[in-house]
Amino acid sequence: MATAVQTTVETENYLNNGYGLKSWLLTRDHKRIAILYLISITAMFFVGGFFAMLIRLELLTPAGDLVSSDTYNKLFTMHGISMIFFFLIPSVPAVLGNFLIPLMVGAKDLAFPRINLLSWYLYIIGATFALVSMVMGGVDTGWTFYTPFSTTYSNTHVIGTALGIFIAGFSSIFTGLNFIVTIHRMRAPGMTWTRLPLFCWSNYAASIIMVLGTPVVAITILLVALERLFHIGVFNPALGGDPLLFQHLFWFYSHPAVYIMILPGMGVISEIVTCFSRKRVFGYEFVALASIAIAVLGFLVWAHHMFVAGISVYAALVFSLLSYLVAIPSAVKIFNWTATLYKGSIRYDTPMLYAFGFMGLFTIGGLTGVFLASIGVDVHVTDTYFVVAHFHYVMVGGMVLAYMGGLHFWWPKMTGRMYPEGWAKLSALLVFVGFNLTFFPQFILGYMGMPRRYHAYPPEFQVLNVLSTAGASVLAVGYVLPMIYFVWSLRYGKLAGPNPWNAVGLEWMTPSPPPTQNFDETPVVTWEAYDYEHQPDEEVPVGH
Amino acid sequence: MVFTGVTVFASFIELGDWNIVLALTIATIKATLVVLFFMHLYYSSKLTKVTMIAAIFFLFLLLALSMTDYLTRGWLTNPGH
Amino acid sequence: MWKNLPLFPEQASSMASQVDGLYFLLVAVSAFFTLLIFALVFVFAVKYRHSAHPKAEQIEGSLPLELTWTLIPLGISMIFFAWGALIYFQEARPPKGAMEVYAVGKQWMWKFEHETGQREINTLHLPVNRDVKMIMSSQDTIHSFFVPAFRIKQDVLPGRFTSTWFHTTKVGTYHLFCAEYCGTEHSGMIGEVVVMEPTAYQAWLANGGATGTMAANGKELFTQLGCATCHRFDTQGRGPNLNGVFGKPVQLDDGRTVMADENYIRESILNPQAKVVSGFKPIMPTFQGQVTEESLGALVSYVKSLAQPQQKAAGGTPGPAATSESN
Amino acid sequence: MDQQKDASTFGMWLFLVTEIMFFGGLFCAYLVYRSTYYQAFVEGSQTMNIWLGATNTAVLICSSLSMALGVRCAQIGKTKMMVVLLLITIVFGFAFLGIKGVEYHEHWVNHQFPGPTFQFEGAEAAGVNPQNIQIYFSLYWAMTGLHALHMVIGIGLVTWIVIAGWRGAYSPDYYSPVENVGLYWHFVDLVWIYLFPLLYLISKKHGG
Repeated sequence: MATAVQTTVETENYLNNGYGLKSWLLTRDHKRIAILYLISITAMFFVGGFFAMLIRLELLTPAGDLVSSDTYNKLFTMHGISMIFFFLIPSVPAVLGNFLIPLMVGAKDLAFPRINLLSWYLYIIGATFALVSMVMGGVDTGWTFYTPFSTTYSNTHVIGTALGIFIAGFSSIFTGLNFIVTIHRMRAPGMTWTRLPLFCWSNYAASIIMVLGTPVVAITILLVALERLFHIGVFNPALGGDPLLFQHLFWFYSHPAVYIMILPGMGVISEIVTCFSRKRVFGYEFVALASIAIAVLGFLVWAHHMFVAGISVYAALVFSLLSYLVAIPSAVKIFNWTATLYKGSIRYDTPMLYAFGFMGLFTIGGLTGVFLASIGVDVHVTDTYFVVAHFHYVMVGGMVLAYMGGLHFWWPKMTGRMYPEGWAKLSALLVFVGFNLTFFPQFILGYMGMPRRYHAYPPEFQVLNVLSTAGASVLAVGYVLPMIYFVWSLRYGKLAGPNPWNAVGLEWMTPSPPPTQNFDETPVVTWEAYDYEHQPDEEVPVGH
Repeated sequence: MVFTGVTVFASFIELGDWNIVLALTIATIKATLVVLFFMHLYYSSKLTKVTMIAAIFFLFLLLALSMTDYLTRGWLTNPGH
Repeated sequence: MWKNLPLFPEQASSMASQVDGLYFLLVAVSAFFTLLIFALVFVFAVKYRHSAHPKAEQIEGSLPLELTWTLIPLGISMIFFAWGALIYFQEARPPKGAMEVYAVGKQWMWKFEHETGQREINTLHLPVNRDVKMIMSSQDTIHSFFVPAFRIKQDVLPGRFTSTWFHTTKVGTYHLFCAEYCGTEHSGMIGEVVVMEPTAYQAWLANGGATGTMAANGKELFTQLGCATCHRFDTQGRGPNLNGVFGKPVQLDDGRTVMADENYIRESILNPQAKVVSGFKPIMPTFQGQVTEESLGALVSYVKSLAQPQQKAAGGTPGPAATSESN
Repeated sequence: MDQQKDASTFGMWLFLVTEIMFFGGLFCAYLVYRSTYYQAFVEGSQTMNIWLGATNTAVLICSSLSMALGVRCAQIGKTKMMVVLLLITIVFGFAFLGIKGVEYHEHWVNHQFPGPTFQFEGAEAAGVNPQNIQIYFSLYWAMTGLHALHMVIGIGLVTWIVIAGWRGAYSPDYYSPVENVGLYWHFVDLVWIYLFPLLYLISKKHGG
């Protein structure tokens, strides 16, 4: 088999096609841009994670003793900003979506390769603004920038950070725009909408939100900056403005934004579950349409963040009712994935372990969301650790697990190498255990009434906080491990071959790593999505 | 395209006595003409039309759902007194 | 028993048991579905593992099943909606005759003032078995009044009043938190609510060092600020007669009708031209910057006292403060 | 090629959707405050020069007309004619900005710029809180300012098309940049079509 190894390595692919810095920084290849994103968002993830670690350490003891309250406020603000705007929102779309959507639809590249590169540069400029603001002293408004605190009372670098988010917002708009046009216009012959992989469907849905929602938050953030600079009064009650208007405009984007984060993750899970059950997904149409339903309904529920903020009782009732509706399509997805397992032929490779974890944790995250939609209970638990736990169950238990699963699943495709399976399984286990230990106690804390963003807290909450911090350290190990073995695998990993999982899909029908042009000739699709029935079932040995 | 000239002219005539509804109606007529003919939406694919309708729909959602709050705030006040 | 590790908050208001009831139902239903999914995933994953079940059977999907798991969750969630909405609606409508406490939030403390004039900071004394209505505003940024034991929370906004109410049911001392992030010492903006037996409460009031009821203070301000020159009670002044106005609908000069509630009184003091009463000219100057949040509370309390039933009986004569004092 | 052209025009439409929502946030703020502080908005709008605003509306619609004709010329290959028409569009664009500049100058001189220096004579007499008029002006400056910024960008883009067109870059087979810039220009026109009645024509108190 030595010759096979030789040819795989020698074949020209997107990675060995030019080594200079310029060949990366000026590339228009969606795969290289995906790698650029992978590196940059990983950096931001560890920045955000570092802040999280300090927060958990501070909360070990009831007194605010490790850092000052000012520092603590900056820590949770910068944790939120780095994680949400610079990690979660770009994570699956900008890395996996960028890499895979053209491959999955059978195209040479995205519709607008230059705009794709521009997106990455905008992201970097935005991140630089945010990071420079952090280094210069940080910002303490919370990631939500509520007025009039952010416009009048905070003495920190609000404008620099706001500008960073504004710019990164355009990065996300352009990514969404690129995906929509690509999925509409660049599909290979035969790749009909009903044959489209669910990963594309869910990214398409997320892109709709990016295009429709992001500009609203961009203008809102701009108004906050103007308010700080010129005291224009639009959000300042002292000047006749209404602070709730800010909250409306902010959540008009920022609620749907959680679907930007979770939808692509759901797409990843659909791919993994079908592949490792060797089955067509149960109820393809329902899973696909559920994505679109989530994207549309997601725009109708934003004021459930504002039930105690002083909005009209009647508006609150309307938004509560609508909030339940958006829970239904998510439930439909969970049920369909579970049904996909039924009578499958299930393997326990690492991506599948992450998918199992996702299904469990997302179920908890989703159901606790129902608590928050129910106004009577929401009044008690909003702005407490209950919300913090719910959000992390969806975002970390859901989204980050999906992202990790996807990264393991497509790592062989992206790099041509396998990661070490044993270590990967260990890290999946650590993440699952550590995550639950960190965030489950927070549900109880929240119902007990511990408010979020508290630097010091009453002593009776300590035991649960200590548990949470202990869990966070396990979680941290779970995150650092993949960092090490992924880098290790780049050099020492077994060669993967084009299709190590024996999976169905156009992305597996081209060599790993794929050539710059993706396919030697435009593929013609003649089979239905997830056609595992006709996929030969023999084991494909890895590293032959 | 001739229509546009007429509507501009109309908006001048109306200067003396208008109200916001009339002004916005004229604006909407003008806008519709511009979108349909200057921007060739009338001759465009169904996809483009759907895109445009979606944009207007979501803008409507933003405005309408925000207003549900502002317009109903006064409805429930201190029935206890 | 769980002295150092309490896992459930105390119930100290009539609302608490209702919220907890809904909460337990939510927990039960959630636990059921979570365990269902966990169990199914586990059973399928073991039973159909590759070594035991090497060949997957292709199943396309099933419309009846899809409808089942769309409609059943939808139905269940509508129950949650209705119940949650009922509780919320109750929380939004304070009952008649509730005692009123005015609260002002500022970075980073809570200031309370009882109708009888006692003021306190960060501690709120209340009698047990009473309906209490909080009328709150903020001097700077947004705060949130949160008493976990009462299961109520309400953001406190600058520029207007927000209110909430609860019925105390249990003597004790409970946490009071600020739940909306408000700056550096957000986590220091805490306090306690002390619920006492009525007799103890009366004793506390007697030692409270009050300098006249809020309404009386309001009346004094009313004269000091010159309000009384236009808002007369004997003859028709340049401003409307405020007797019996509070809590009634008011006809405005543009044809609209508004309810004369706390926020309307507040707006009329700070932004008088916004809603002018029908038949009057927009001549009242703004008092923005001249009255503090506390003074506003006192003025509102005074205007309110002018609409107490006993005042109506007394006819249009001024002097409500005297009656309030006797309360 | 056809797929490419189709894709880029569709991309442009999606970008316009984004722009609509971008202005949408401001329109939402406008709607909320207009309904809250109607009287102040009436007072604020009294200071607007309707004739300048109306002229500007006409100027923009004319520029859109020449833009549309220019795109048509590009479509049928009359590149020279296209360049001329687009130059006319640019002239109209500058005319718009010039008139807007005159208005801005007037507001600036009259202290009608939000901030500590804001003043509004006659607010007390009209019985309106000057702060609320300031909100009107904040929105006025934000909305027209953002619109003017779009105009500046638009003029830049049209200039780029003119230069490329002069060099013969476009043909009936390849003119999608012209079409897309045209779409953008019309969109900016559209925004103004709504800004004009909303900001200038609030109440009939003007009396002609």
